[in-house]
Amino acid sequence: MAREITVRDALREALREEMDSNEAVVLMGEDIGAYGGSFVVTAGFLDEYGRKRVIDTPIAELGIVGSAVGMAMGGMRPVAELMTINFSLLAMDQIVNHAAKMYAMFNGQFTAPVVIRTASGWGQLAATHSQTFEGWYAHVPGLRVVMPATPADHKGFMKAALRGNDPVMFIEHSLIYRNRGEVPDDDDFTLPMEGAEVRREGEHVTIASWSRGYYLAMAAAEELASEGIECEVIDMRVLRPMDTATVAESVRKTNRLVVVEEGWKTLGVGSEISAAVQEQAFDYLDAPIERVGSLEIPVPYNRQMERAVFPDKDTVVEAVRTVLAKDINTANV
Amino acid sequence: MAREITVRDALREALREEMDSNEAVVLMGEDIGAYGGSFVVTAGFLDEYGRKRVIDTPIAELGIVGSAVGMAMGGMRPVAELMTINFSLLAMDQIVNHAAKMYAMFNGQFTAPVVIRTASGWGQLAATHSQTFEGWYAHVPGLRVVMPATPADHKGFMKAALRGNDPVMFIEHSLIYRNRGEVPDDDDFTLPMEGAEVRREGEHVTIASWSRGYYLAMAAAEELASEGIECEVIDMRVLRPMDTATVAESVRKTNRLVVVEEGWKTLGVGSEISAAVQEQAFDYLDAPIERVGSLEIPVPYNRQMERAVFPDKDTVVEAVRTVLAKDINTANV
Amino acid sequence: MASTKKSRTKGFPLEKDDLLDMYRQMCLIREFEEACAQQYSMGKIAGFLHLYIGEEAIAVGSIKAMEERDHVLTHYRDHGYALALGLDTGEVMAELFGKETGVTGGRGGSMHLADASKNFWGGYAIVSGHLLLTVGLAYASKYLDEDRVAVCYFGDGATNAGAFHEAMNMAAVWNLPVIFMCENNLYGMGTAVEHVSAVQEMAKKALAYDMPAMQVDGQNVTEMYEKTKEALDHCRSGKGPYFIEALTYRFRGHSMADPEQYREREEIDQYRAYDPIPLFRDRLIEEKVAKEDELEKIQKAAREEVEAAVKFADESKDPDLDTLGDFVYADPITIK
Amino acid sequence: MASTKKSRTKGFPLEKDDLLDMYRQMCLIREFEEACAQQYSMGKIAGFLHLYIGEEAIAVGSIKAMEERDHVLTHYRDHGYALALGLDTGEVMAELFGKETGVTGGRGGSMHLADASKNFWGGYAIVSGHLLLTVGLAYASKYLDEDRVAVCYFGDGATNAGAFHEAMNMAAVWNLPVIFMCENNLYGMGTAVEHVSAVQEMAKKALAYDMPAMQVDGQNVTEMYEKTKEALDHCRSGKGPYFIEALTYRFRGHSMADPEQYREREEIDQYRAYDPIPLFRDRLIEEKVAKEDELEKIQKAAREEVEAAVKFADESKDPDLDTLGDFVYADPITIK
Ligand SMILES: Cc1ncc(C[n+]2csc(CCOP(=O)(O)OP(=O)(O)O)c2C)c(N)n1
Ligand SMILES: Cc1ncc(C[n+]2csc(CCOP(=O)(O)OP(=O)(O)O)c2C)c(N)n1
Ligand SMILES: [Mg+2]
Ligand SMILES: [Mg+2]
Repeated sequence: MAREITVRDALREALREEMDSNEAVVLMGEDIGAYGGSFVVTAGFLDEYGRKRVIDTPIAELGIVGSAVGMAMGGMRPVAELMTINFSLLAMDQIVNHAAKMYAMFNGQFTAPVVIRTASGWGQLAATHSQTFEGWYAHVPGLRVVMPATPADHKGFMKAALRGNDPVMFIEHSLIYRNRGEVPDDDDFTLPMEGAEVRREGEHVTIASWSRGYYLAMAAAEELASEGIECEVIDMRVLRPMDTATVAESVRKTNRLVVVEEGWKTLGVGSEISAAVQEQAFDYLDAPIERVGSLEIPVPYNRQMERAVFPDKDTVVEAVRTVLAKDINTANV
Repeated sequence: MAREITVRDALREALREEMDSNEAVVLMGEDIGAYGGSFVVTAGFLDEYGRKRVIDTPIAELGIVGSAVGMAMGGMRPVAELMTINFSLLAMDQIVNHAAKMYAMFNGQFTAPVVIRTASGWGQLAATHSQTFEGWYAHVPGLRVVMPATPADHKGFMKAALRGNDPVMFIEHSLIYRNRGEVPDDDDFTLPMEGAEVRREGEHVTIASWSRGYYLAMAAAEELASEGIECEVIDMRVLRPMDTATVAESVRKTNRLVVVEEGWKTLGVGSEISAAVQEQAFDYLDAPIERVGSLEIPVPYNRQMERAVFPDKDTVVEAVRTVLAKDINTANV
Repeated sequence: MASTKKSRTKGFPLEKDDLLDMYRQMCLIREFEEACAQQYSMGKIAGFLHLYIGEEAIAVGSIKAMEERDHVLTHYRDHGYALALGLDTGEVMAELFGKETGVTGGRGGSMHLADASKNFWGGYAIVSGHLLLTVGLAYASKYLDEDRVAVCYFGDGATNAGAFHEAMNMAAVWNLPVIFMCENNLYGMGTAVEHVSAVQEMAKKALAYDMPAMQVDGQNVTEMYEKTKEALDHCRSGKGPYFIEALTYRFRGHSMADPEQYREREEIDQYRAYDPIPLFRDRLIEEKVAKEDELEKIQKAAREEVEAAVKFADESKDPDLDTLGDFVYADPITIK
Repeated sequence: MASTKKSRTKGFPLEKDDLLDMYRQMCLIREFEEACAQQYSMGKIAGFLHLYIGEEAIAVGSIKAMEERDHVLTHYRDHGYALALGLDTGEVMAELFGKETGVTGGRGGSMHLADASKNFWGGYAIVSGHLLLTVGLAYASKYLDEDRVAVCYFGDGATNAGAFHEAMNMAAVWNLPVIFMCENNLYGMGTAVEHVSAVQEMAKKALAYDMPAMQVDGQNVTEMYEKTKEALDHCRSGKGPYFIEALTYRFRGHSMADPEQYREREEIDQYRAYDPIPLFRDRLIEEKVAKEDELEKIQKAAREEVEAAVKFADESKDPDLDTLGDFVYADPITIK
């Protein structure tokens, strides 16, 4: 059995179920309690679970993650929320130099199974509140990095993260909390935190993306389908370990690849997917891999300007046309 | 006229000359004064310039960069030193959300010409002291990122950075401070902070690297030359703005590319070079672009283990052989 | 900045002109913020919008005490300082509308107002990050011998961040002319001070730095003026930084997105009794500085100024998309 | 941990057994550190090596006061705590040699000793980062009702970092059983406290958190014991965190790489007069707890133990390179 619910509800269910089944799970972060969470994910939790398990923290991102890592070492299962990924920069040292190092540096004596929830996103929030850094976390051995798109993945990964033994960067997106999808009716529904998913099959071009980018890719694919261009859409879902093999396999069929991300292209996640796919499927590529990303500028507040910065469905459609151009010229499609 | 000096002396000269010619230049950082700098770059400066211009700061990386940005806004020319790039994670917010945003976010009203000196490197220093993150900074619009190899570049870029108007991440490498090279005898010697350099010409394969990796590439090229394999070696020098066009141009000649870096390959600088070059020179590539980097694990203390983690000349030679394998099989070289 | 002759008007530390100017500024800010709320609900303003309603006396009183050359930096709740510093009301509103005529050309929006010509170094949205910039500006002031005090405004919530501590320590060690102006409005977003701060009096945090500190009634504009003046004198005389805790309350939600479920109606009403504007008006009348109708005229003029500002903002153009790439680098980039 | 019967020996707060055990530990640490310096110069130990010479009484006295279940975390200058906690001397030396038999299998080296079985949560090399881990462990202790105090050691220099402030505040707000043990040795690397800290008494920093604090003579091992005991009792009784400033001095350079140009020979000599080991020895003799030869025997045994440790380390194997990929992830990864 399954129900259609939103990404937000999927998260709420996952957190609630794990809190109910495991006393060691606690939530901590700025304004997650009395305020209800800046994206309303944890609304009502404080009343339900009390101050000991739903901890409104000081504005101290480094402290939030650092103390959460300590709690995890001490046998708890903290979910540390950083309001947005922009603020995660303040916690970078604890994420990279502490959480990610804990297991290996001490020769396997300690684990730090902390789940760090944070949100990417934008919406006229200007330069310091519109960034996304998933690629930075995906660079770091020792971390697991998920950035799901569907409600099922949000739920399945969150529950898996809370039952696993590694530190997890769990990156949400403020603009997809209301997106809906089917989620299995099972209190023990978890998903292994690895592997990309082919969500739509197609033969002409592969589009790889994740999080909100996945929805852009699907919308573009829909539009292109009406012209007879069939896109294979891959949801990357997990950025570390990153499953580029699934993309390469798809490219062996479609011979073309477009990667869609919301961040800056230079040294974005797309650069890795591109580099890895040309390594694995070099002989199958009929056109250069195309990367779609945002303009490389600090994001301005003005609405029109902001819209011009971020990719949308049309940008993706255009990129697909670009990688197909060669064949279109020679009338293969 | 030119003299052969070390990287360290090139830096010392650059700092001294700019301090002498511009009262606004000050140095600040942990142990740069009384201690003489953790890599002895600023030894003697405190005696020479006094406490007002050579500031031993508290251990507060965020504070060091943040106050340096403020000083720069206020008309000074601070050189903020972060002992190693590992600690720069603590300053990430000020670098990314403040320094890099200052000019655009306020519509060009303020500039933040701060020079942030830091050092990459390793040497049995274990997991938290052996990392390198130049790729993260190179991702950020608004920052200039240099990571020079030669003494001349160290000097020329440092002087240019101190005369320019943008925030600059100036990334050194602890293992090349003693490397020697020619530096022009000119108090006004500066270099534009952009553009990769072809340092060695060759026709069979291109190797792109920077900082210490450049020296590995040159050593590998030397060894391979004795077998008749001629490598074109490119020193990237500046990682933002990144000059991938020069690499692509070289690849149009050699048809093969190896990128060498010391950090983790996944989402390292090499991923960008690879992605960009296949975009620009797709039709010229005769083999997949090969990336050389370190093992993706927290770096262990043990010497043999550490050696196994980082690339060396042999790893580079091997990578060159890999990209040439096709042709070697068909006896083209 | 107060007018040059510093004689006192009855029980007040300032001349009538200055007193009425402060009243005008407070009314202007209040009207401005009310208009913002309205324009936001009409979709003309977007993103995060943090109103200063209830806290006006702090910006107005303290800025009146400063010299023009002094530096001002603040957090995202920054309309009040902008107006008190004399930025053009229309241009501030235009910024909120994201227009080309806005004080930061539509790039910054509500959280990032600034005006270099007024030494207003801007509003910042990373809680407590700007405290460090302030320290740097003060270092420059001292180093360049400019006799400028750098004043930064921030909230109670900001005092729990590491950056606060690093800034306080550095300012003290380097003996810099900084005023740390903490607006204690009892909440950081929806989180009450008591749940996140080890001490309930923010001024106590200065003890760790041997930094002089005081609590001031942030609803009393003339007290804000006087106490800030004291702190400024301290800084200017080379005695180093000063910490001021201004006790206040925010009458509205944290931002327009705030569902306000973390505090009781009753509590809000209780603090609304300390609305700084009627408090000041009553004192001005009582002490016979001005008559009711004089004050009403000021208030009406403020409303008209804001109406004109909205009109100006509305009629202004969006920035040219061709300028998108401007101001990323100050020096040219020639490659690619 | 002290032996269970807690009667006092003359002027001392402990039994003879415990006193002599503390003396033994101090000698052991001193011998160990001297041997490290030697082995480093022979190239057997590499990377950063920070010696604890001169500060032995702090680790020994305070750890003697703890219970086995209490948590210990420390910075990179961590050999002393490891030995005081009873880690095997040979295995600690082997770690410094990077050997497979080392306490962290050759992966951590000098800065990252640890032993889960002794609740020694390790040495950390990011100045002040482990203070936050300590807060988290203390939260867990309280949450899980374990009656464990979490003790973290750090330097004067660490108190200037933002993480220190965030940790102090959180520990106080959450009323956690944490002892913040600050070893004030007057320098952070080559930088004197006076140039980088607004206050010269680290204990003052606790004022900002209403946290009880005291200064203790860090050269006096029994005072360290007694005062730590007091603080532990405070924490255990649910009264929240405690801050201890242990006054000490490091007799050697910051690390083996230190050129030591920032302090005068004279100053060093002056502090060497307060060498905690002879100070304690003299008291033990004076108070007739032990005779000189008894103490000499202890000292000699310590030297032999260290010699054996070096031999053990030397003869141990390097870790198997096949294990390089171990411990990166605790759960399996199946792709690629
Ligand atoms: C580093 C950082 N963390 C979190 C936020 C989100 N945030 C914005 S305002 C705010 C509350 C700040 O409270 P306070 O400092 O008391 O200022 P007030 O809004 O009450 O004036 C928070 C948590 C942020 N902008 N920056
Ligand atoms: C975040 C960070 N910054 C800088 C360093 C380099 N560093 C290592 S130890 C040290 C001095 C620490 O001094 P203190 O806290 O007084 O401890 P002590 O060594 O004197 O015991 C510094 C600056 C570091 N390891 N981590
Ligand atoms: Mg507040
Ligand atoms: Mg010290």
